[in-house]
Amino acid sequence: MMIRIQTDDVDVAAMIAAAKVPGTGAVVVFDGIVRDDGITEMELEAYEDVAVAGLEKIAVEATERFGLLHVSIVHRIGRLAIGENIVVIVVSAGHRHEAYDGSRFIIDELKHTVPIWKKELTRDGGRWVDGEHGHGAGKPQE
Amino acid sequence: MMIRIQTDDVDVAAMIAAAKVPGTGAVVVFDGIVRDDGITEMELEAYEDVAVAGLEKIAVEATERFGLLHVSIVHRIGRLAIGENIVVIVVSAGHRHEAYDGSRFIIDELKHTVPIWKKELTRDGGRWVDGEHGHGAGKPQE
Amino acid sequence: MSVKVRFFARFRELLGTEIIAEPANGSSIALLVDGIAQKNREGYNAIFDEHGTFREFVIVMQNGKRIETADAGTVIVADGDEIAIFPPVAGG
Amino acid sequence: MSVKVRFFARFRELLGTEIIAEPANGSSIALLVDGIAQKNREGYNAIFDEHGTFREFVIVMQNGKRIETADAGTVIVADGDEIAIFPPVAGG
Repeated sequence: MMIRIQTDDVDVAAMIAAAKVPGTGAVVVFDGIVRDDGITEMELEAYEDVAVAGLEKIAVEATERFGLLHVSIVHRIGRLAIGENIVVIVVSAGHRHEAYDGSRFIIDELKHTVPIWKKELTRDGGRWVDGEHGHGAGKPQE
Repeated sequence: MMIRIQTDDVDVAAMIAAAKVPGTGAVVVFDGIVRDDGITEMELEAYEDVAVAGLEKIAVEATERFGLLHVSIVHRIGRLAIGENIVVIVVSAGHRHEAYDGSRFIIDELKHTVPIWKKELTRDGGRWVDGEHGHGAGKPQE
Repeated sequence: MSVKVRFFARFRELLGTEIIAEPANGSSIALLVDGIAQKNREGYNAIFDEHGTFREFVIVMQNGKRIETADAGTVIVADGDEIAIFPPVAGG
Repeated sequence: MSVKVRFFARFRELLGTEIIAEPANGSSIALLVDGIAQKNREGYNAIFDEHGTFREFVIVMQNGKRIETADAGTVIVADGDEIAIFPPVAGG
């Protein structure tokens, strides 16, 4: 298991290589990208210690629920240009269904529970991105 | 769109880079791996022209159904060692749900319809892998 | 006329990779394949049942297009055709 | 006693990244944060409603552990605590 929050870019090929542990039949990679929504850049910040602990908890839960063999998650912070990697999640499993389900569980949980925020920078300034639950839905999830 | 059947290994990083077309917010990679099921190697063969045409048809259908922005599929043939890539599918979309659903649609269709076969080589000889539909279920799917 | 018959996977191991046949005019796919498969009992039995009809799981293609095995006795081959016979697919 | 208060995202822009406060013994989280947020009306209004209670979506943590906003008025801060106040998360 490898969990990181970092400003540097992500070496996806190295993450895939690390995921090929004995028993692996399927690797699924999710790569979240800065989308060109009329913005100039994106700025990300995290409550780092809590975010890393949250990602570790999600990785452990996904491993148990879906029988994953390996999980690595790298989430970036700082200023990112359009097309850059925001988050890369690599999971491996014996079979594809577990790998897809585990990967999807991780990104869904990440978006709803891990203290990371995105600000879309535009020529006129910027706007903080609402979470998927939106304002008014910030109830604890556990 | 890039569809290939080849003996050479796959450059997943290059496939991901090519998937980051304008509008991309999510890239999903499926990497099918030779699993260590007590085998020494795996041997793959394809009815190549028909398999490539089949993959192209699946890629077009996935693009239309899930609004994908880019699809590339590389399936290997020949002898592969444990841990080697069998098939790599890279898709991009504006949002993650489309990317996951499109990726999964492609591998499911591939396994059920594209004329490729796998033989697990063991110390005692080898055995052809049954398709997911198994013998007795080879009805046309269209 | 000349027709190419291709076998794949287990069928290829038993019957050969690619056979060039010269069937009589009006031959059906089933008749053509039956004649070729006769050369190897195990290969024949892998493809045809005890009534000499295609086993349910066998896949038949004519020029890359799927033919229902139930129709293989009535679909006629033409000069230059490529007929493919294979077991259920298992890629990915 | 000394307590660290951290704001993130929009709240950070309005109220500062990291504030070291020295609250009186027995201070609640709500009282502590209220006092700090008073320095900027826009920041205050982002976090508290017109009754001076935490807005529903605001997330409060004490030493990395989530505290229900409804309980923030009764949970007492201790020396060395790290209190974090932030809007709904939006990573990934």
